[in-house]
Amino acid sequence: MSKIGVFICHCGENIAAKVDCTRVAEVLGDHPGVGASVEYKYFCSDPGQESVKRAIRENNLTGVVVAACSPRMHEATFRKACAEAGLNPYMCEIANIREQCSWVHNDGEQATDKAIDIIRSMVEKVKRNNMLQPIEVPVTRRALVIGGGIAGIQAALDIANAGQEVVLVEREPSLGGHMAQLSETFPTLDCSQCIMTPRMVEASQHPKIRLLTYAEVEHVDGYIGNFKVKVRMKARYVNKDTCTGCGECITKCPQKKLSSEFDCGIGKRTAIYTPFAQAVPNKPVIDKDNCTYFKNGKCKVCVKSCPLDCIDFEMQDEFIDLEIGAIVVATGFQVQNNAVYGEYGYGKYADVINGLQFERLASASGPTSGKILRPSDGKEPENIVFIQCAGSRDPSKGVKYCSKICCMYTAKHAMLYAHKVHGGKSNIFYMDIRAAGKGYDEFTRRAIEEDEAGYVRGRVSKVWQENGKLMVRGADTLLGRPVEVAADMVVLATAMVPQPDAKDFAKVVGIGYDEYGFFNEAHLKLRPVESSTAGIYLAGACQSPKDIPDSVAQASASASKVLALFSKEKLEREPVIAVNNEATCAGCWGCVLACPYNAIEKKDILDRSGKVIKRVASVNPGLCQGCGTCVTFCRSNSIDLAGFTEKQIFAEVMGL
Amino acid sequence: MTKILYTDKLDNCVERWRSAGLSVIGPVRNANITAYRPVGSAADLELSQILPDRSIKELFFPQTEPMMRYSIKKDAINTEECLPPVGPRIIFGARPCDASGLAIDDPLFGWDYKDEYWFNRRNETVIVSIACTKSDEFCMCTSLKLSPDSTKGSDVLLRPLESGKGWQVEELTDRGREAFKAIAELLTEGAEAAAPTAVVAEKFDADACSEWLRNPENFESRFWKEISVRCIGCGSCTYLCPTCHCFDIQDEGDTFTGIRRKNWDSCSFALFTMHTSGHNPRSTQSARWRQRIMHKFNYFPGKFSANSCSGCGRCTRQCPVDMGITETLQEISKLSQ
Amino acid sequence: MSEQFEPEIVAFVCTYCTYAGADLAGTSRLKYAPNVRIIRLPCTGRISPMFILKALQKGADGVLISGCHPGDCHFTHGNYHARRRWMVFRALLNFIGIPPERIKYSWISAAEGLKFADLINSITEDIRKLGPFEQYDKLIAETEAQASL
Amino acid sequence: MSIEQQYRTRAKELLSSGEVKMVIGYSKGSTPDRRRPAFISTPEDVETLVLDGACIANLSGYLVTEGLLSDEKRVAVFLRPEGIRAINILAAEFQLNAAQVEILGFNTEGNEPTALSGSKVDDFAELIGTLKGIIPDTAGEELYKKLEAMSPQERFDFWQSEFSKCIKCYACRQACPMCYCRRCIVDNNQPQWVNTSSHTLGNFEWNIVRAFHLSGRCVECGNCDRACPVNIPLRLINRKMAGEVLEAFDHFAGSSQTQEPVMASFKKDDTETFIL
Repeated sequence: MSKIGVFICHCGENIAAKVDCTRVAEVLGDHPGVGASVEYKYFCSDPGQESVKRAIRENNLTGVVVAACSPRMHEATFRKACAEAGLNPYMCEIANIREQCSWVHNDGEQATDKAIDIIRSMVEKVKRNNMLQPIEVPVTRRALVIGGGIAGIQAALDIANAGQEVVLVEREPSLGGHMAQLSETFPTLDCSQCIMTPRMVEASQHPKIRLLTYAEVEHVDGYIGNFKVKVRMKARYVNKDTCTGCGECITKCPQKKLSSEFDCGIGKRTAIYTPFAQAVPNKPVIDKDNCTYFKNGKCKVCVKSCPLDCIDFEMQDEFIDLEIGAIVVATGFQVQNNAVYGEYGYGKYADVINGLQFERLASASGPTSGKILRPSDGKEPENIVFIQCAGSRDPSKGVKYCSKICCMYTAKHAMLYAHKVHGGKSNIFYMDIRAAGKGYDEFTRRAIEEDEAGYVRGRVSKVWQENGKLMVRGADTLLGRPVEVAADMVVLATAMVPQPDAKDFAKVVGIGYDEYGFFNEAHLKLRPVESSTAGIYLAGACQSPKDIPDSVAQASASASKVLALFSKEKLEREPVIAVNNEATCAGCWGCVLACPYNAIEKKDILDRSGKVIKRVASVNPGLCQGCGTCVTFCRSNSIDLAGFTEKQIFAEVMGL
Repeated sequence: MTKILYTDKLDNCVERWRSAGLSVIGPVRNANITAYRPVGSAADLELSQILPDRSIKELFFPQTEPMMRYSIKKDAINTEECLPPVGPRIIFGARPCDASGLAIDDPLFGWDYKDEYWFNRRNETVIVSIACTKSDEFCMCTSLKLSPDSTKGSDVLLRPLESGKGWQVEELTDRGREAFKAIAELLTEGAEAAAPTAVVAEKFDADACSEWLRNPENFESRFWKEISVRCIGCGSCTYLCPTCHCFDIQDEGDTFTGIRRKNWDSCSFALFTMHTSGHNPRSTQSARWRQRIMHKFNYFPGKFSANSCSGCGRCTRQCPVDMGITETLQEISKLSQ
Repeated sequence: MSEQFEPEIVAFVCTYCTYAGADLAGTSRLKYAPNVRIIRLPCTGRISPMFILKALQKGADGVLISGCHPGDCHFTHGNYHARRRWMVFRALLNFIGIPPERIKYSWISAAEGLKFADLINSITEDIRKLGPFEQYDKLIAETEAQASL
Repeated sequence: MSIEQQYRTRAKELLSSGEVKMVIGYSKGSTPDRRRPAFISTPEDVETLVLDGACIANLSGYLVTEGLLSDEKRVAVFLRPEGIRAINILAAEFQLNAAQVEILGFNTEGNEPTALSGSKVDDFAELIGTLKGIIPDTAGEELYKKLEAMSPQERFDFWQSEFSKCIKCYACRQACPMCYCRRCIVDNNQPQWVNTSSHTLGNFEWNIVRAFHLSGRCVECGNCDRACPVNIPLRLINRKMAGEVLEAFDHFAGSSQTQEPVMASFKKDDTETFIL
């Protein structure tokens, strides 16, 4: 039998001035199942809380309703007080008679009637409250960072430097990601590799970081604190443990004319290769599809050249199973394929290139050793046209969003070009110059004012070749007239797009993604580094287009989320979670689809012989956030939400 | 010479009965369905249908009925008993199978204690049945040792005249005679011939069926599964049946007050025998169908010496999957030979 | 008319937006009609159509359902799911004859204390004009009556 | 060869070859115009199968009978287009594996049944596509239009009169292939969301909940309507809801076996004109 204590707070005059607390206490005192009904000036004060505790002990109360201010103010206070008096804290509820009653009504009698209704309804709820226990989830203190670009490296280092284990997985043969491809970086024009490669080395040598390159995450199971991850180690055909990275094999490889991915097709590589000279690990892999031996069964030049016998053509992919507590997804981006813009001639004219290719041209370690030379004939271009928003902000052919970095890197390209090719003339077609960021606007001003970048506001309609020149026709919308420029080279500021396999990958990991394939944050403003799946965090451009400082900042933020999770052996969570009644569940699994957190799994119920008797939904307490959308969906009324059960809400309505 | 009630006098009869303080009830068609309902005048009566879609039992055993009101106070629960409505009434135009159904259920409602909800109504109701001159393929009263002009359960039996202009009146009980006193002057003495009653062929041998059902060996027979494989477990047969009498008791209300109600229940429902533990002794639909047949033709007659079926055929007539007692008992008849 | 009809309205709201908005109306000391009783849920996704039916059974003359604006849901999608259910349930109630004017839906954020107060006032006024939900009241009265036959 | 004979032959082949363990079809009923569901497991019995204009019941609900498909064996079933759509929904809601269902598809225009070509549910995708937005059974259309034209108050009166007849036998639920729940919400008494008593209020609640749970799932086969022993025009409510989800969410129930349940999914730009 319930014995509910009702504590009616005057809140000084805040409540008592409008609500006749004495009448309320009397009426509630006569309510069935109420064991004590008292009023007091300030229940949140120390003596007030003490009186609640005393009343719980003296009357053996089974539940408590504090009629006072909003639960958003003092629910935690009074639940703690109840716990101190030996009552399960979840047996305490707040009836809000201040913000939603005394403060908003003029008529004292009406306010008193309303207060009585509010409290009665809450008493009826509390009668049906359950003694909930916080959920404890054990935490494996080992993080998985997926993606070895700057975001992944930063996250891995931050976590590792705090003393926690990290597994860093990169699918390319080397760490580095896109940042390793860049020449100089805005707005400081420091050399990208000069700042990147030390971080790569640091990550690879860190005692707390296990580096898995040329590896891909195959499967993720489990939940926060307890993920089970399967990683595919792709066959390198080179024994990584014995290889010293001497590079003999690379020098000898007869297959030399392969297009280098790292150089964006502008440079060449061999079939056994490292993507770039500073690769980490600096140990080659064999490109199976283009290796002469794999193709013809003959060659083995590399085998002969290797002094340490590291080449193994029989090598197979291997799988590693990992137990992981938290995951940072930092899988980065790709640049959009500009071939969709036929009118710009990308793919048709060798000297129409994209921004990333320009980076390789401008990079000291690039195929031209940092000289800006035309891909078609190796000549120095006297005039370059840069086209911004080649794909971004273009719902018809490209993407609707702004890629955020292009204004800045185009300004940088114009500057680098001016520094490297004296007298070179640049024209930049732009829609807007978006240079918000520390030192960014100053940077673009410098490009215009010191390096004489010629900004033309308008879109380009067509690029064609004429007399060895690339003719660029566009509009100057400020002057309101068409423009034609003869250029030696055209650089497209290509849109940043998600990795082509981003959506599939999101499904493997179990996180959400938007219409483009960028991964969804749990809340755009308040939880921007968490995915909607507990224990999985996002870093870098896989979430949305970002520059280096933003990627690094988000990576550090993710790392701090991981470290907060790892700060305790067990994760304690509010027990407001869904629970399914497997006996009545029909297994339609609509709840699985409706759950925003992938917290509901499909479960087989087996008999003793292991035969499936029926299939039901099962809520993972580690993932459920307690929204209750599943409960409302459930036609058979099988799923319920602790703390807001169907019985409780029914009683609240019936108690009105 | 017999008493005759002519149709054109019926309106006057209704008026007389009403002014004598009786509420008059009879088959009324409304919203695509015919059921026994109060009538204001003879024009409301729908007497041409073979039988009303809904049975007569709901006039004595409504589908939902308050038994008790309660209010919850701090230290006590106050209760107040609900009794059925009082006042004499006359049901005009019942079918003999419906009237028989009531007589079949009387011992059930009175064997251990008198169910006042049932008997208060029974004692205040005069039942005037009209013998059937029409039947359909679902009628099976004759297989239950009843007939289209059975008098069982009726206070007065009317036999339609050959001319269709009225009925021969046969007063069966004191209660019937009493009610017809009020309209005595509207009756005519005459010799007009009654129309022949409907011919309802015998469809099964109920005695043989009962015997087969009593044989314990047949309880687990494969027959039950085969005969009921298409049963979807709805309760329409039980709810339309004039003799099915199972009910459930439910409390409905809010925090402060509520009503305890008696509601129809059906052995066709999976939940009917479901235990709180989740175990269900009648876990299959075939077990539920077997229970229904066993109850009507074995257990009930064992206790009350009559089959719990008056042969109205509604179970089959309305079955969404074309099942029913007729087919089952026909098959059992075959098995028992 | 001697005394004006005071409608009873039950509101089901999510705790993150509308409940917080109602709190803000309070802290801003806005004044509004005292006819609404609020029931707090974690999310609009938790608000079942059954709640509406039970509120009507309890004699509510109107019901308000309110939560976060689209895109603002604390649980990311709860209100999108809710919106679909409301859309369908509203059409259903309308077809059954429960006037759509009696069941109101709104988005009220934690910052919209004023909108909350205004809405409660206008809903109260609307329902007052509609008068008691007599048709439903009759059904309720029938459940309390003795059996009619 | 008549379609009836064709399908008997096919049923015989399916059973003799062991391709299916059972054929669910129609056989003669207790009166000349009645057909009843038939469950044929031996090739000899296929001769009792009947296929004609009176075969209107949607038999798909029998497929989810507990245990029927759990042995992974296949079952053939006679289905009209609505029945085929029902299979899609049952598959989309994981109640059965559509690969286990061999469809003997037919349609009845007028009195003569016509064969539908195909045997797996996906074979009928094109056909189902052409049915989108078309009401399978227009019975009651006049009343439907009348109801649409009424004021809510008039509709309330109409349904009050209809629902007052309801005896809560749940034949509508039992006859519906979509009502496969192990425990219906009305059978949950903790809490008792739906009053089980069949007073008119309880009947309103039951019929509202039933229609809500079928929104976006009902294929308008008419099983409920035909099963109702007190002749409540249940299909009209379902038709209203089918029209609503089609219009609001472009959702035609049972279009494919991978169709997302409309009430468990959403679009960010779903209509919301009614939200203040």
